[in-house]
Order: sequence, then C-alpha cells, then structure tokens
Amino acid sequence: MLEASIKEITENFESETTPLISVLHKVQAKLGYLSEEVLELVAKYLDLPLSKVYGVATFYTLLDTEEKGENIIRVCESAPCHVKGSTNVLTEVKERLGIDIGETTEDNKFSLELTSCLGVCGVAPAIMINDRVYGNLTANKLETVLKKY
Amino acid sequence: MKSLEELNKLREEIRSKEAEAAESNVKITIAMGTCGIAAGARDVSDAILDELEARGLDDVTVTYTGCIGLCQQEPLVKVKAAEQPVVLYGNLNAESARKVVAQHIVNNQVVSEWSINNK
Amino acid sequence: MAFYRSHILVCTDQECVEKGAKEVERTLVKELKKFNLDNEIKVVDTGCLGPCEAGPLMVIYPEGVYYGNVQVEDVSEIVEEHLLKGRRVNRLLYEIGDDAEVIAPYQQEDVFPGEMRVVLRNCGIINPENIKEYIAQDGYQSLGKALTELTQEEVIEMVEESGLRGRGGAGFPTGLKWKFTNQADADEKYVVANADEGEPGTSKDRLIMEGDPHSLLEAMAIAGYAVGANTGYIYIRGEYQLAVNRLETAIEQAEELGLLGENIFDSGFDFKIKIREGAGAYVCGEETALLQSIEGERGEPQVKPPYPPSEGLWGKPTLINNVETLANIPVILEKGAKWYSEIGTESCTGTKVFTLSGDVENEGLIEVPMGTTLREIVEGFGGGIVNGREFKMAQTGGTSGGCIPKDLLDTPMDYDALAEVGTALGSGALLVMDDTHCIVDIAKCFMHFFEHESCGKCLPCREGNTRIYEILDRISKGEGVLEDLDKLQDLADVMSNTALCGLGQAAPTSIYSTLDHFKDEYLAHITAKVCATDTCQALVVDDEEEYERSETA
Amino acid sequence: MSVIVKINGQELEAAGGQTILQVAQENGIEIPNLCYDPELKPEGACRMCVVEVEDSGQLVTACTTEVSEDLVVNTESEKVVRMRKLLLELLLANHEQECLTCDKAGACNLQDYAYKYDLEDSRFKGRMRKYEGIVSDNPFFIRDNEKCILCRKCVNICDQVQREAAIGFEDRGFETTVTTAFDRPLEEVNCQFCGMCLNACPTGALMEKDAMGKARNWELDKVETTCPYCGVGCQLELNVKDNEIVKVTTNRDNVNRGQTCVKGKFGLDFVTNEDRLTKPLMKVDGEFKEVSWDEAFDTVAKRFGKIKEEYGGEAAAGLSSAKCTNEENYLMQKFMRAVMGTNTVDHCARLCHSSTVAGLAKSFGSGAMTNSINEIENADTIFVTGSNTTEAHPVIALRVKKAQKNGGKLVVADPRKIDLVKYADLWLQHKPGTDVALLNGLMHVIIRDGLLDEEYIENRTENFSAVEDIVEKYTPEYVSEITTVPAEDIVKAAHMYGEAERASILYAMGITQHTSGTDNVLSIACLAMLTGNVGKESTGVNPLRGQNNVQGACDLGALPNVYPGYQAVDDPEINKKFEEAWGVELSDEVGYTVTEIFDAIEEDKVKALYVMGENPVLSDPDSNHIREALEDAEFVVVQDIFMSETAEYADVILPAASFAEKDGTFTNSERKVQRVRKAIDPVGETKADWEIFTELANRMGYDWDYNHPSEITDEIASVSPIYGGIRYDRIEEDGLQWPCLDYDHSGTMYLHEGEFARGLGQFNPAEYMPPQEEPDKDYPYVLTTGRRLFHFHTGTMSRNAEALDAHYPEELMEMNIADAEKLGVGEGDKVKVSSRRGTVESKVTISERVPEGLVFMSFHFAESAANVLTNPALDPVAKIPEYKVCAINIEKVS
Repeated sequence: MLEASIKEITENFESETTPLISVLHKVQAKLGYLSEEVLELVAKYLDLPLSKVYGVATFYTLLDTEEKGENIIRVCESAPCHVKGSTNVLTEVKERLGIDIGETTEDNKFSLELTSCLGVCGVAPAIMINDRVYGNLTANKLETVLKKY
Repeated sequence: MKSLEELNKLREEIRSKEAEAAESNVKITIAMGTCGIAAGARDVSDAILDELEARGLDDVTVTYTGCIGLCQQEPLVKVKAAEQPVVLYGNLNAESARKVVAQHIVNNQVVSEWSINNK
Repeated sequence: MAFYRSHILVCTDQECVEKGAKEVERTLVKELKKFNLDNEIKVVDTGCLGPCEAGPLMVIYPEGVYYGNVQVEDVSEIVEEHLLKGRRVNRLLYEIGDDAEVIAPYQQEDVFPGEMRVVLRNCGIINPENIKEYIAQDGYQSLGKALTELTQEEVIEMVEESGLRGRGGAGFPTGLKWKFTNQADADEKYVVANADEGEPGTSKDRLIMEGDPHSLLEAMAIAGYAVGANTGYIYIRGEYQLAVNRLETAIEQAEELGLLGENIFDSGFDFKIKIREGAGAYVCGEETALLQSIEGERGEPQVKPPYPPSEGLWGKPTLINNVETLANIPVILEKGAKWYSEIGTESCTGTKVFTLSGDVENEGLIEVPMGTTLREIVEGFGGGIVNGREFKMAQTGGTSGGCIPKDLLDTPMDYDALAEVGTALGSGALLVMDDTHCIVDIAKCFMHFFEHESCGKCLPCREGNTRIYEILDRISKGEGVLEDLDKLQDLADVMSNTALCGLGQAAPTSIYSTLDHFKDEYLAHITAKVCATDTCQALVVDDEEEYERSETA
Repeated sequence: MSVIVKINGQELEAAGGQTILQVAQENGIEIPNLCYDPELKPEGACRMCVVEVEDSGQLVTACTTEVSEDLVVNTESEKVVRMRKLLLELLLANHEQECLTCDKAGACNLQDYAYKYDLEDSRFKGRMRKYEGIVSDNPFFIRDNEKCILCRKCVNICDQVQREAAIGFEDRGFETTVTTAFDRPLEEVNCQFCGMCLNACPTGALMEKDAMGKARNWELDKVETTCPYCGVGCQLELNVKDNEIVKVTTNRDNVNRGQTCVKGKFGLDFVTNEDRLTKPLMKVDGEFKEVSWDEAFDTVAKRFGKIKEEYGGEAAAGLSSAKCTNEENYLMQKFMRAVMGTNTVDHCARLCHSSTVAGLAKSFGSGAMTNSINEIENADTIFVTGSNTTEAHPVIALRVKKAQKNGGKLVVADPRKIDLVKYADLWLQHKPGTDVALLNGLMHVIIRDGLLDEEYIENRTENFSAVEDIVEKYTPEYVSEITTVPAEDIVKAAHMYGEAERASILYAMGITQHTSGTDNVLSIACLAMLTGNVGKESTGVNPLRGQNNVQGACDLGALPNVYPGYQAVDDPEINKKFEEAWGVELSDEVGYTVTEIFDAIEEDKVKALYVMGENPVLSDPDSNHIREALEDAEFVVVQDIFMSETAEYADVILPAASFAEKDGTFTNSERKVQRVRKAIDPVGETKADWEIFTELANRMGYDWDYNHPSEITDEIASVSPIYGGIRYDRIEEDGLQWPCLDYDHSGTMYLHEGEFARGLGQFNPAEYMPPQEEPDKDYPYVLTTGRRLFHFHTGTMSRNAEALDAHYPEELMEMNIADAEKLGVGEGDKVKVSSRRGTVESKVTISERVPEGLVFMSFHFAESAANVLTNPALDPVAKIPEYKVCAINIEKVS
C-alpha cells in the first residue's frame, strides 16, 4: 500500500526532470512524514541514491524525517515578529501545550517548531498551523485559534 | 490567443460587462491575501455571504482580491455601491462585517467607525 | 491614517530648476501649509516630465493635470483654484496631448494616493483568480506587443534602457542579465522566477503573486521570448501555499486562453511555466542554491562563475529574476523605457515596494519611487512611531541588512545611498524599532536566524554565525568581556570577506552597523552589566537587588 | 592560449582556464586548502585558499578563480593571513585538539596549517559538534566525526568519482554531519570500500582501522610500488614500520591519480599473514617436511637435470606467473628455454586473453590495449562488453563513470545486470556466448545506415569485402533471435557507437573465454576498424588485462611460441639472435600451452612441472582433470607465497617473496612498465623468484650473474625491441608504455597511429557459432563465472587479507528469483551444483543481476570451486577454455 502510493506519486512526476523535492512534499502530505521506509521507496522509484534523498529530506525544515503530531505549529521567530512580541507568543504556546520546541504533545495533537518569516509582518506576531497562517496574535486570540484544532 | 486584436476584443468585452455590472450592482471586494486570511478574512467573508443571503441581497457581487498593502488594517473589505465613492473598511471581524452589510448596503450609510478612507 | 488625496509632482530636472522650479516648489509647500492642506496633499520631486520647454512643470495626481511655465506667483492660484475648489487653472494648463495617458502612473482607484504603484498596480483591485480582470487592466498586452511587434533584441534594449535593477537585493542591471542569457549559446534555456521570498520582513513578492499572479506569468513569458527560453520555473517558498494555489490557477487560465503554451499570439513562440516549491530554506533565495533546489538537491550555493546566464539549471543558460523585478516588465513594455527610467533616481530607476513593519503606526506594503527618504516612509506612510515613542533604528533590507540610527533618517532609499551608509536596500524590508528595544537582543535575534539558515557548506558561515550568536548571548547575560567586541569584529570580517555566498557575506551586516551606531549600548551590557531597556532578563534587577547593590556600593 | 599572471611578485606563464591554485602549485607556491581535490569539481567550501587580488584588494578563492591576463595576486598578504588565521580559529573551536593521541598527527592538514599560521588555540570556543563515539561498522576503516572539519571531500569523491553516494550529509548549517542515510552501517549501503574518502580526508576523521595505534606518521617509511592485484597497475605507497605494512596511501601523478579500490587499499596484509610459506618444504612419504634451501635447491636441480638427461628438455614444462615481475618471468622462460631446452612455458594468460593476443595480433599486429587507461574518460562513446569493470578493474571503471558523467554515452553488453548498467545509456542483455552475432548485428546496421568511415577503410585496412559478405544476413531481427536483444536496441547501439567521434571498446573475459573467443576478438577489431576507431586518442580496442602483470608475462615471453617481445621461436633469425645472446642452443619447436601441458602429462609426454605463482587446480577448467594430471606427474615444483591447492601436489615447495619484499617491474594493462619496490625484508626464509632461478641455473651448470633485477631489465632491453628503452633510471618517477624502442624513446600512449603494427589493419569477420555446451534436460541451467570486487583470482592473496575475507567470506551464487522459487531456494540457502565434470556446493543469493536460467559464480573460493564445473572445451586458435558458458544442474541441499 505504502509502496503503491509512493509509486503513484513518483509516476505523476515522470515527465519532470529531478522532481525530488516536489515528490517529497506530496509524499509527506499523504503519509505524514518521511520515514526510512518511505525515503527508501522514493529513492527506488526516482532512481536516486538514498543518501541524497536523505540529505535533502534533512536539509529543508518543512520536510520531516521524524513522526510529528497531527498539527504542526510553527511560531515565527524572525525579527519583525520578535519586535512585536513573538517571544511572548512562544512562551504562551509552550505553556498551553506543555511542550518545548521540537516536541509533540502527549495526545499527539500538536508539534511545536519555529519558523522564519512567514511574510505577513503587517499582522505580526504570526504563527502557522499546518499551512494556515494566523496573525495579530495575543494570548486570547491564541486560545481561539488553538481551539479550532 | 492568436493576435493582439483578439486580445483587445476580449478586453473590451470584459470591460463593457464590468461597466454594466458597476452601474446596477453593489460590489464588495474582500482582500484575501495570506495576511488578510491570517487576520480573519475568511470569517469576514463567511459573515458577509451569510448576511447577504439572509437578507436576500442578490444584486450584490462579492469578489476577492489579493493583499492591498494595508496589512495592519486587515481584514479589509472594499464596498462600491453604484454612484457612490468607494469605501474601504478595515480591521473587520464577522460582527462588524455584518454591520457593514446592514448599514452600508441596505441603508446606504457609510459605517464611519470601520471606514479607513472616509472617516 | 495619512493618505494623501493628491500628489503634486514637481519636475526638478536641471532645465526646470534653472527656470526656477525649486522656488516654485518651496512656495507651493508654504501655500499648502497655509491652507492646512499639507496633510492631504504631497509634493514630490520628480525627474524630467518630458516637455522641458514648458518648465517649470508640475503634474497633479490623481487627475493627471499638467501645469507648465509655472512661476512663483502662479502657485497660490493653483492651490486655491485647483486644490481647494477643484477647478483647473486653464491659463497654466499644459496640454500633454495623446501621450497624457501614457505618462500617468497607475493609481489605486481611490485610496492610496500617496504611492506610485507600478508593480502593485493591480493588487487589491483585481480578482487574482480571474484572468479576465487582469486582461481588463490591459493584461497580456505587453506580451502581445513583444511577440508580434518587437524583436528579442528590442525587448532587451527596452529593459536595459529602463534602468531596471534586480529587486531581489543585489541590484544587478536586469537588462544586462537578459542580454547575457540571450547571448549564451545553448539548445535549451530557462527562465526562473525567484519567488523564494525568505528575507524576514519582506512580503512584496507574496503580495504580487497572491494579488496579481498574471503580471508575473506575463513577465516570464516576455523574458522567455527575449532570452530564447521555452520553459519557466517559479521557485516559490513552501510556506506560500496561497500564492502557489493562485499561481496554479493563473497558469491554468492563461493556458486555456493560449496566453501560455504553444504558438502564443501565433508567433511560433512556445512557453510553459512550472511551479517548484521550496521546502523551508532561506538560503534558496541565493540563485545558485535555488537552482540546486530545483534540481532536487540540498540548497547549497555553488561557486560562481559560472553564472546562471551561462550555466544555470541543469547546466543550461538560465535567467533568474526576482518576482518584483519581473512584475515591472509588462509596464516597461507598455509605457516605454523612458517613462520608466524617469521614475526614481538616475542610478536607481523605477519604484520600490517596501514592506514596512515593526513599531510604526501603519505596517504594510507601499510602493514609492526609488530615492524616497527613510523619513518620508516612516513618518509619512508609516504614520510615525507607535505610542508616541522615539524612533531608535530601522533595519533596511531584511535581516541581512544593517541598522540605521535616527541621524540617518533622511537617507534616500535606493541601492547606492544605502550602501554608502553601510546597509542595503535589499528586498525592501523595513523594520522600524522604537527605543524599547535592546540592541543586543535584536542582534541576537538576527544571528539566531542566520545560525539556523546557514546551509553549512562553507566554513566561515557554518561556524561564524554560531560563534557570533554565542558571544551576543553571553553579553546579554552579563557575561561579556571587552575582548568580545574584537571577536565580533573579527568574526564579522572573516564572514564578510570569505563566505561563499551572499548569505554568509551579509549575515554580519547588522553586527557592523550596530557596533558602529550603538557601541555604547554594547559597552553598557559588558562593563556596567546594564540593559537600559530591561530586555535582557539576566541584567534586569528588581528593586530589592538594586537596593542591595547600592548598599554594597 | 596562455596568459601572464603575477603571483607574489613572480611573473608566471599559465594556460588560459587554469585556476590560480593550479598555477601556484605548478610553480611551487603553496596555497593552503582543505576542500580542493583535482579530481573534483571545485567546491570552494573551506575558503582557506583565499588570495588577495592586488588592485581591488578583494579576496578570491584560488581553487575557483581562473587566471586572466595581468592578474596580480598575493597569496600571503596581511589580509589573507589574517583571514586564514580566523578560519583556522573557527575550525579549531570545533575540533578537540587531540593531536597527541591522534593517528593522523604528522599527516594532518589542519595541524600543518595551525603550525604554519602559529595558532595554538581558538578564541571562539563554545558549543561543539558531538557524536556518539567512533563509527566502526566495517572491517576496513573508522569514521570519527568529532575530527571531521566538513571539508566535504569524502562525500564528493563518493558521489563524483566513485559515483555511489554511499555517504552524504545530514541536516544543515552548524549541525551538518557526514553520514549514510539514517546512519546505516556502511556494510548495508552501497559502499565499495574503495578507501578514496580516506585518501582525501585532511584530518583524522577517516582512518584505516587496522593501522590504528600502530605508528605515528613520522615513523612510517613510504615506499612507492605497484599494486599486486588487477591489471590497472595502481601506484600505491606502502607505509612501513618495523618490517610491517601499516597502511596504504597514494600519491598522484600516475595511472590511478591517487585513487584506489578496496583490494589495493585494504587487502595487502596477506604479505605478513602468518600462513605464509617461510621455509622450503619437501614431500617425504606423503608429508611435507621443512628443509634447508640448500637441500631444496639441490633436489630441484638434480631432479630437473635428470629428467632433461633421461627424457630430453621437452619433458619439462613451466608455468610462469602473471603475479611475478617482468624480470622473474624473463628468467623463468629463460630457465625453461636456455637451461631445460624446451619452449613449454606458458601461464594463465592462456586462460584469459590468449584469444586477444591471437585475434588482435591478426587484425592489428599487436595484442594489447590500444590506448591508455586515462584516455578512457575522454571517449564520447564507450562500449563495454564482457567486462564487469567495476568489480574486476575498479579504477578503470572510475574512468568509464567519469566519461559518462562528462556526457559520454555508455553502452553495456552483458548477460548480467552488472553495476555499470546503472550508469549505462543502453544495456544489451544478450544470451551468453552470442557475442559474434551481436557484433555482426552492430556492423550490419553500421554498414546499412552508412555510419562507416570509408576513408579509413580505404586507406588503412584490407579485406573489407569479407565483412560485407558475412554481416549481410545479420539483420537486427535475425540477431535479436539469436541474442534475445530487442532489434531496436541493436540499431540504437550501432548508432551510438557509429556516430561517435571517439568510441572506445572495453572488453575482458566475457569476450575471450569462449570457444569462439578468437572470433569474438576478431569481430570487435572489425567493428572498431569499420568506424575508424583505432589509432586515435581516447578510442580504440581495449582488452582489460586481469592480473597485475599478465601483460608483462606475455611481453617477456612466458608463452610457448614466442621469445620476449613476441618474437617467434620458430623464426630462425630470431632463434639465432637469442642463441647468441644467451650463449646456448635453443629449440625452435613451439611448446605446449597450459591446457595442453596437463594433457601431455597424462599422455606421459611431460614428466616434470615447474609452477611459479600459479594455482591451476582452482583456476583451470575441469579441476578434477588437473588434479589427476598433477598426481601423475613425476616431479612437481611449486614456488609460491602460500600453500595453494596446487602446492599440495608438489614434491618440492619453494617459499617465494611477495611483491612487497622485492624489486622489479610490472607491466599494466595499458602496456606501462612500472616499478615494484622492496618495502620490507622477505618474510622468514623466503626468496625472490628471480633469486631462486638464478641460483637454480647456477646449480645446473649455467653461469647466471644477476645481482639485482635492474640488470635483468638491461638484458631484456637488449633482446626485446619493444622494451628497448626501458631502464630503471627512466621509470623512477613514472613508468613507460611500450613500444619504447630505445633509451631516448618516450614510450607510446596509444598504438597504431597512422599505421597499424602489421601495416594495414585486417578485417577478419566471423560467423556466429553457438557455445559448445548448451543447457539440456539433465543440465538445464547455464553457469557463467567471473570475479567479485572483494576477491582476486584463486584467493591466494585476497582470502589471506583479513579485512577482505572478513567482509566477504564465502561464495554466494547469484540466482534469479524465478529460478529460486522454482527450486525452493531462499537467500543464503545451500545448493549442490553439478556439471558433466563435477559437483560443488555453494550458498545462494537471490539477485536481479542474472536473468532466469543463468547463474553466476566466482572462482575465488576453494570451498565452492566453480572450475570443478567449467567446460575445458577450447577455442581452436587460442586454446582458451570456455569458462563463460557451461550447462549445470542445481539441487537444493536440505
């Protein structure tokens, strides 16, 4: 089943030259994270050395080689958000979820990570949950946002 | 597309349709850039659509646009009623958006509290 | 919020100045003040407006009315009649003829008269998911013109003459890049749009792609035609999902109408555009790293030369342009190189989009002519500092830029003027900070970013960022020693002098500028163990402690 | 185009396109660098090589900046020195200074540069990269990431040169780590253990496992010599301390350019293996007992003397050795010819490339590689057939991979999916033994589609019409029927080869070891001449020689029909020349070949056999027949470094010195004569083979007066024109490629330029003949044999090399999944394999490399001796046996 879905994804990219990163995006979206087994299959179907696939998967922050929670919260730590108080947002998130950066909540619902600028500095401080961005965060607003998940 | 003439023809068709619509319609434009959405533009959009439907306002066109640049005022909504100046509303939320529909569109009164350019 | 309802562009080109334009302008400013119009109407210096014989010359927007041979004594009439009462002063009117429309800059229909929107011309106006709205705004006209009326060389010539320089940060002349790529001999070439807008505090490219995706597509197709490429890639950061979706829709719609694809405008020219998403790596904004990433590799910068115009994607000549740079192209083709080159300053033509963030009243994006001063942006568009605090500094160009203190507020924002004061225009990020921020804390934030984003390939960047961060961290904890300042200088030197790519070379820019302008604050942390803004927690003393301290002293 | 640049005030002439670093190095200006390697794309990562451009004051990296006219740089300006110091400080901040206990101390670039720039410590110490101990997951080397300075050379070499990418990077920035994917053990990834990463590592992050703790670098003597394994002739540095080879390193300006394979790098400890023969042995009542050299010499001299007296010299036979030096081969054949009076001297070239010698001599006039190894990488099409290059000639495979990486096309024809297929643009999987048909098919298309070089054919060749006649019926469709290769692939391959500017053919045993071996070679020669691909640089016909000195053994006349230098024994003038040179009367009768010798023993025509460094029991086909013959022989002398399967049949065993214990020369596959140098004293009482022959000849009444191998080389030069200019003083630095006609001749990079050795090249096309033995009801499978990367020949050396044998201890017969399922055999199961000639047992590995119906075994393992099974049917011309095809049956052992 795993093999079949990876095969299908890679086959969709057959006309593309070197689509590794696009494939990894799709595979991760479908399977959650890029496990050893998954990357081995990607390497096989794209005919690439596993070390290269692994090197790429560990280079980019949006690609995960370890299992993450259902939702990934990424708190922007770039200067504009920092200036607008992202440190407090981070502390708030940590407290509410009871986890530190790089960790996952016990119920496997949230993982917490940092991110660089999300490009919504006008509504700083901002966080991204999965691929949704939330801005103008305050403690109250954070509560409302987290409730959605 | 085979020629510039063809493109020009298409452009004129679109423009005349737009002009036609502008004469009779009220047009609501909701800014839907990432910043707008991050600030709650989806909620605003849902509220507006809901309000329009509830009030049976079917000659109102709702359209979307990207970020206008006024990120801090997001969510932003532009209202253009026929023969009236364009009013830009900022810092809206679902509640205030419903108010804009009620006051501006139904009652033809600018809601100065939320208006950015027409205080 | 300070929106200007009108703009008055006064030509301050040599000929007009000789005829007294400066005096006219001064009078104008005075008159506006007199009628309390100075908050509503803005006076802007501009380059040559064309008809020099009619100088001194001015043009009032949004109407686009030209007044010629304006003398000091005419000014009050213009203000009273035109600006207060809305009546044109017919005796001074200068008929610009059929060209009038061509010369008028784009204007947002009613709300942002303070800006000059070229690349953001359609943002916030059209529905980005409907190609028809783009076409209604003259979209794809320039592509049509290029393909049916212009040779490749003519297109390149226009771009060269416009004076357009790369908006990604380096400011390299765009036309030259196009020329090099055009001249490279190869069976295949590529156009790549650099949409990996990773510079913290920048969202101009996002704005364009989300709000006006077709302007990018049109520009890429024009570029493809000019350099001889049939495939374009948009390399976009993975975080920009909305932009990806909008671009995908836009590509689909353009293909449907035959504005992309095969034999566009029956010219025999084929062009297709593909999207490649990044996956979270700031360094991929560096062009060779970006190409590596498209090729499915780790995003590590490569040694140059060879430069992409001769050897780029898969070894083929490749034109890489920033999204904002490209968004200028259709306008340049539409309105002409001359029109474009007269905006901004002589060496930095056109407009620039700034992402204004931080402690200003109005955060957001604005587009103004190059050379607009920092003060104008911060105080004018930004509406000044929030909560009535003091301006402390502004970082220009994003995290890799330097920090400008208060006494340099009047620096014009363009490539050259900013380089002179030790920072960069960069991507147009503009982060304003008030006096509640600690310089050490901010510098730490910058360096933390680079520590995380260094690709790790070259030694000075891989090791240097970490070491600088560690030293700053020590200083912020009161563990700094004077020698640390020498170390910071050494580390900054080794990185800026020897790092492989722009990321590593520019990473210590903020260290240089903060050491330059705020050395006292560093010293206070190191010698007196004081953080004046109470930001560095380890140095904050509560009252009891302070009491004890004074007792022992 | 050359330019003038100024470096440190010195005006230097440089070729355009050279980098500052290259120009500096050529002129003896040292510029520190940590990530530069001439075999790699400049990485520009370490930044150590920055130099200051004088007019701009800018720093540029010397490794990436090309020189231009009037460039003025300073490599040690104040600014440069300051930056280098800072860079080093950054490195040292992340590097425990454990130099006192580090094995790399004294050979560590980081240490050298710290010394040069007077740095004791770093001011930037802070967080350090920490790892969980040293990675020691294989028998060959260790990785200590805490000593890694991330210069990236190891990863780049694995990717760009070896092209396996067994290792790569994990994470980025400060956290970047060199590792395998998911930190898997190297044994479980595709690591070839070539050791090139170690050769490149500037610090102690990668080190030879076996050498750890054995020596400080300054205690080591580096002795440059030639590798004793395959025919590539890699130049190695034996690092010696206390008469032991501690490790092997390399230097650059030679055939292997610093590159190695696992055997040369990690497989030389057999030299000091405790099982070495150290004393002469004599069989007394069926048991070997140690005797003195004096007694051994006496016995051998007497017995050989007696046999010559009783039966005549023809009753003696000598098996010379492709493992021994040129000088020793010369003396062996001289001993048989001059002392014993027989031309019966042959060696294992008979079993590998005799068909090449026959076929190419007939076509071109010379039977060696036409081109040099390093020319391969500049070919624009390479046709590899019957050569599992990556395993049998690993360093040549690197050239093939590089050519392909540089944009050259690679066509592989092989029944097995060998590793090179991974890099190939086209793979022709033909049925074993159908090579002539395939080659004729290619020629058919080349003629049909007008891809031939008419001018070349007209001016430089003869007998072209024969080709037209023969290949006419070999249409792609017809050939497809015979070979099972799709017709369109045959057309494609013909076009790739035919349209190339510089097309090089590489082949080995897959072509030669057939009953049609000579025809195969002749057909290859036809193909090359048809397209004008002989006599130019980077093209040619290149038979890859299997053993380190098989070329030399042939050159020096260890063949029954020719004297040294391929001079026929039955040519009276030649005969007279040698009689004069050696001062004896010589036989003009061609002697027996290897395969004929054993038959002759059984027929009682040969009574005594002298075997030097050969192991026919394992290497010759139909082993049982060989064993019987050896038992029948009246007197057998075996001279070897280990007790071999053949030595067990000896009456006297003479313990020989290994390659590391003596001086001499080897001639590699590209005809290059290179030095072998004594690195350690002979183990035990062993003697160099040349010394043994000298002593024996003297004891048999001949006055041989050789005190050093160089004197033998001088004699060789005087009798063998192709070696006429080879002298030790000329090959100190680098070898010479024959023909090297006199002392002033600079050797020959590629053959047949302008004119073939025989004048006109001769087309000798052949008709396809099926292999002698084809599968049938009783023996339904086809067995083909060959080598494995980790072993060599009959394993005498490699199986006595500890790490090699630990890594690859037993035979794993390759079998297709379909056959395995049919037989109910799983991975690692044992099977009984039988042919009409015998039965052996072997473990099985299920592999995609072989198609259904074909199995593959190596012949390295006495426990699973493949040659018990192989067919001794001979090629009628070259007398080479058909190792590559025999019919077998397989049963699962329960």
